[in-house]
Amino acid sequence: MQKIYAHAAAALDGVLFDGMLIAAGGFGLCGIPELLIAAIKEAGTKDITVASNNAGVDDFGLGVLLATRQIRKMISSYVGENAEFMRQYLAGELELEFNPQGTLAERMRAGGAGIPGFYTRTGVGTVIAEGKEHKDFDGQTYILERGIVADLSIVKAWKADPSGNLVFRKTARNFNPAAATCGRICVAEVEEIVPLGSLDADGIHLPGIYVHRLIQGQHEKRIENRTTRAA
Amino acid sequence: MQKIYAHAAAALDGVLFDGMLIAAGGFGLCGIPELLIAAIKEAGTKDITVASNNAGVDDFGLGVLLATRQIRKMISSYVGENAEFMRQYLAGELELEFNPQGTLAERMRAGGAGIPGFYTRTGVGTVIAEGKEHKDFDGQTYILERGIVADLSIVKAWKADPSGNLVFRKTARNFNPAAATCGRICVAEVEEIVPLGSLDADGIHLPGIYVHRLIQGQHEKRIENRTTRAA
Amino acid sequence: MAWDRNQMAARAAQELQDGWYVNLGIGIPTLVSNHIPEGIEVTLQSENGMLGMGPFPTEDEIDADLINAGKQTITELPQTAYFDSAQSFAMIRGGKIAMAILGAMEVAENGDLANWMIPGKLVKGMGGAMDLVAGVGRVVVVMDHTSKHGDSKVLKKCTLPLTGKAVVDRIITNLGVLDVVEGGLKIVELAEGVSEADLRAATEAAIVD
Amino acid sequence: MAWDRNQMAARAAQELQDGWYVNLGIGIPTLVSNHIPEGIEVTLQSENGMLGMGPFPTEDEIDADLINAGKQTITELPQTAYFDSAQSFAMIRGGKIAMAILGAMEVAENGDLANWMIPGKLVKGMGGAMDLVAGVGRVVVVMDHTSKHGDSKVLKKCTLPLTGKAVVDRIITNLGVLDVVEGGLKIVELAEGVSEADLRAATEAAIVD
Repeated sequence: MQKIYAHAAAALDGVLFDGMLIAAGGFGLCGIPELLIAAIKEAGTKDITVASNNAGVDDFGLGVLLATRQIRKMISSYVGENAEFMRQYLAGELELEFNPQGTLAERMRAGGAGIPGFYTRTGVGTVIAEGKEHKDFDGQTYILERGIVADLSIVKAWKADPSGNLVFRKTARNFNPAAATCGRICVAEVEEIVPLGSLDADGIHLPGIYVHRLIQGQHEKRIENRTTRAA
Repeated sequence: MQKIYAHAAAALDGVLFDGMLIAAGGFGLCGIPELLIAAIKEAGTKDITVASNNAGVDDFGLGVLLATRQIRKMISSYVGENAEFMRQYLAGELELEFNPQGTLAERMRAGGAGIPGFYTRTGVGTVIAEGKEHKDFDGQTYILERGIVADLSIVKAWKADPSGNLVFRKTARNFNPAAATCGRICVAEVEEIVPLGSLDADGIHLPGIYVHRLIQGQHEKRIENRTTRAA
Repeated sequence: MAWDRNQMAARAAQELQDGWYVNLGIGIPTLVSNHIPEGIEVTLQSENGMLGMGPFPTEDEIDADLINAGKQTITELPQTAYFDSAQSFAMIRGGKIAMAILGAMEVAENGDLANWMIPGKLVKGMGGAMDLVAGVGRVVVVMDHTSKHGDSKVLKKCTLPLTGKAVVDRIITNLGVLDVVEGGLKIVELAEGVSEADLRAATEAAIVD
Repeated sequence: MAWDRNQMAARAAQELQDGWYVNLGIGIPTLVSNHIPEGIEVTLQSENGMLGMGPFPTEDEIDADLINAGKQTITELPQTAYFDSAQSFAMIRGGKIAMAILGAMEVAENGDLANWMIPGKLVKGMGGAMDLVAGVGRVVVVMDHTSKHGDSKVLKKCTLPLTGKAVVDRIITNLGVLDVVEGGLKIVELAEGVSEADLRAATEAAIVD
């Protein structure tokens, strides 16, 4: 079983289709699967629903798929960095389902863990709770949220071994592990594929069982909000 | 805030009471909080309910608290290694709530994650499902399982830093992280407390926020089923 | 008269207790970390997946893989631990974070909080705010008492979509400190040069003794 | 006549496909790993928290921190990854494990499986068996076709408490291989020296064509 593919287009061959649901890792522009996003743009897949915490910026990250109008709907917690997103949304050209950030992460984790629904206090008494089942446990009210199972997960890690074991780096981990688990197929892009046996078995963040296809490539890793202190 | 205590008895001071619910890490005799169990025996706390995958063996692990009759009830998935357990249970002296292993792990994880209930297919159509809410999602039937919140968690890790960050070793990780998260108070025992900054920040298995008290000590680490091949 | 942004942040920093794990929101709450009292050690959580958030980096230290929830570049500390977002919000929802200090657009006398959306105008999203107010031990709001037009933002009832219902414990504004109690808000402290009459005049919410 | 334990395990090993992640139960299923066909690479999961389970250790390699779900000492492989039990069962429930090969006390013609309890006699617990049969892609049962007393263990209906309802896909016994299909069981293969009449005589469950 060979998991390593030559490039992003090869790794996505046969798994893209119009109207599909894609779960994407990343937070802001940190730890986003930029190579796979670019390849989806080239593939021209349409009417995509994307579950991702953010929507990129106008010319980077998921923003490039908004610019080409390939995304029909976003499931996100925060889209404030993206002017084109706002324009399409306010013009009624784009659907948007806001999820609280933790609810979105847990929905992905649940979908990957065979849990179709779970109860949370998050959003009770807000618009998020409208139309959702309410249930009391021990005198507290909770709402039912559903697990997300995606047709495809696209994630970005730091290192992988050929069996697909992934290691992330610092806060670039973010939504990537949960997103990876909830896809029927998961494609991962990494900065470096290292030989089998060179990762610490206790330090693997996502076991290879979750990763079906793997590419290595150069990443721009753009910084969204460069903030510094005096040296 | 000092998390490090001199020994197990000191670390348990003020957190034990009769009738309490304790979540314990470990699988079989692997990765069990043996020092804290010994200290609970010394403290003489009674009528304890313990949520733990297994119940130790007659003279080691949780078995020592069964021998002293300090445990009133076990929430476990497998107790086959413990003759005294069987005797007390069949004599009606001990309550037993069987949970499927994955349901037990997820109940602990949920309790620690603010999730009072989740749905699972595990156990549908079996005695485990009796009396539990059934719900259909996408044509499949699931049952509602409850999160566990314990009065105290006792866990065993390999290394800790003074802030309580924990690292586990190989399959001794098992139930320890989930058990640690579900306690209102969590006390951890480790083989070695290392200086702050000497653990890899990307390699920490359980962040210190979950760990309130910490001890270092010598562990017997008894092997239950020594199985070898010819060299 | 009244507190400026830094004074509000300094007052909010007095809420911190030694050993606490705390989440600071964007804006004035971020400034709180500059005012942590001597002898108080707190660990800052960044909800994208980090405990032990350090200061902003020097130019040399900038790392694209190390940002906070406001997408700003930051640094790590010796006690830092990284984890994924599901774990991050597991600890938030699970009540492991002692306190969140957050900004607000409106707050109501029953503790309702609105800080994420202005219908038809501002459609950015709630990010982690709804999870934080639902999950953490204590919610402290830091905000200007009135809008630029002089309208009270401390209301009988929020007019904007809620972030959480009955979730706020304490309100720190440029005019003073109020607690959410049975029946309304209770004045805890007045800012320098602010009279109780000033604060009452700027407050739509019921004030109780 | 009929297969012995090792032949049953060898037959079960024919179920494996290249690249699969597989969970092997205690007993005969454990022997399956000795018969994995040439050119087929499978990764074994141990549900206590490991993917990539290696062989038993030599005396020198024994490590108290490294055991399988049967509490036996084992070894790791170059591709091994460790994780906690919640994650382990997340991948089991989530359908990431292609196949589980398990022992059984009884199996019924509708795929019901009983392998964890004999009321009043054996009160050990289900361990991870209920999660496995509910979650994995394919469930193969390996068992003796009849009890020591000659009673069929392949039944119209299980008499023991169930591990899972309608969960078994294929049954491999000392007498042959049967699939659970609409209306009953279908004979896939007969063990060496076993006639169809032998197998039918030893089977209480309905056999369909």
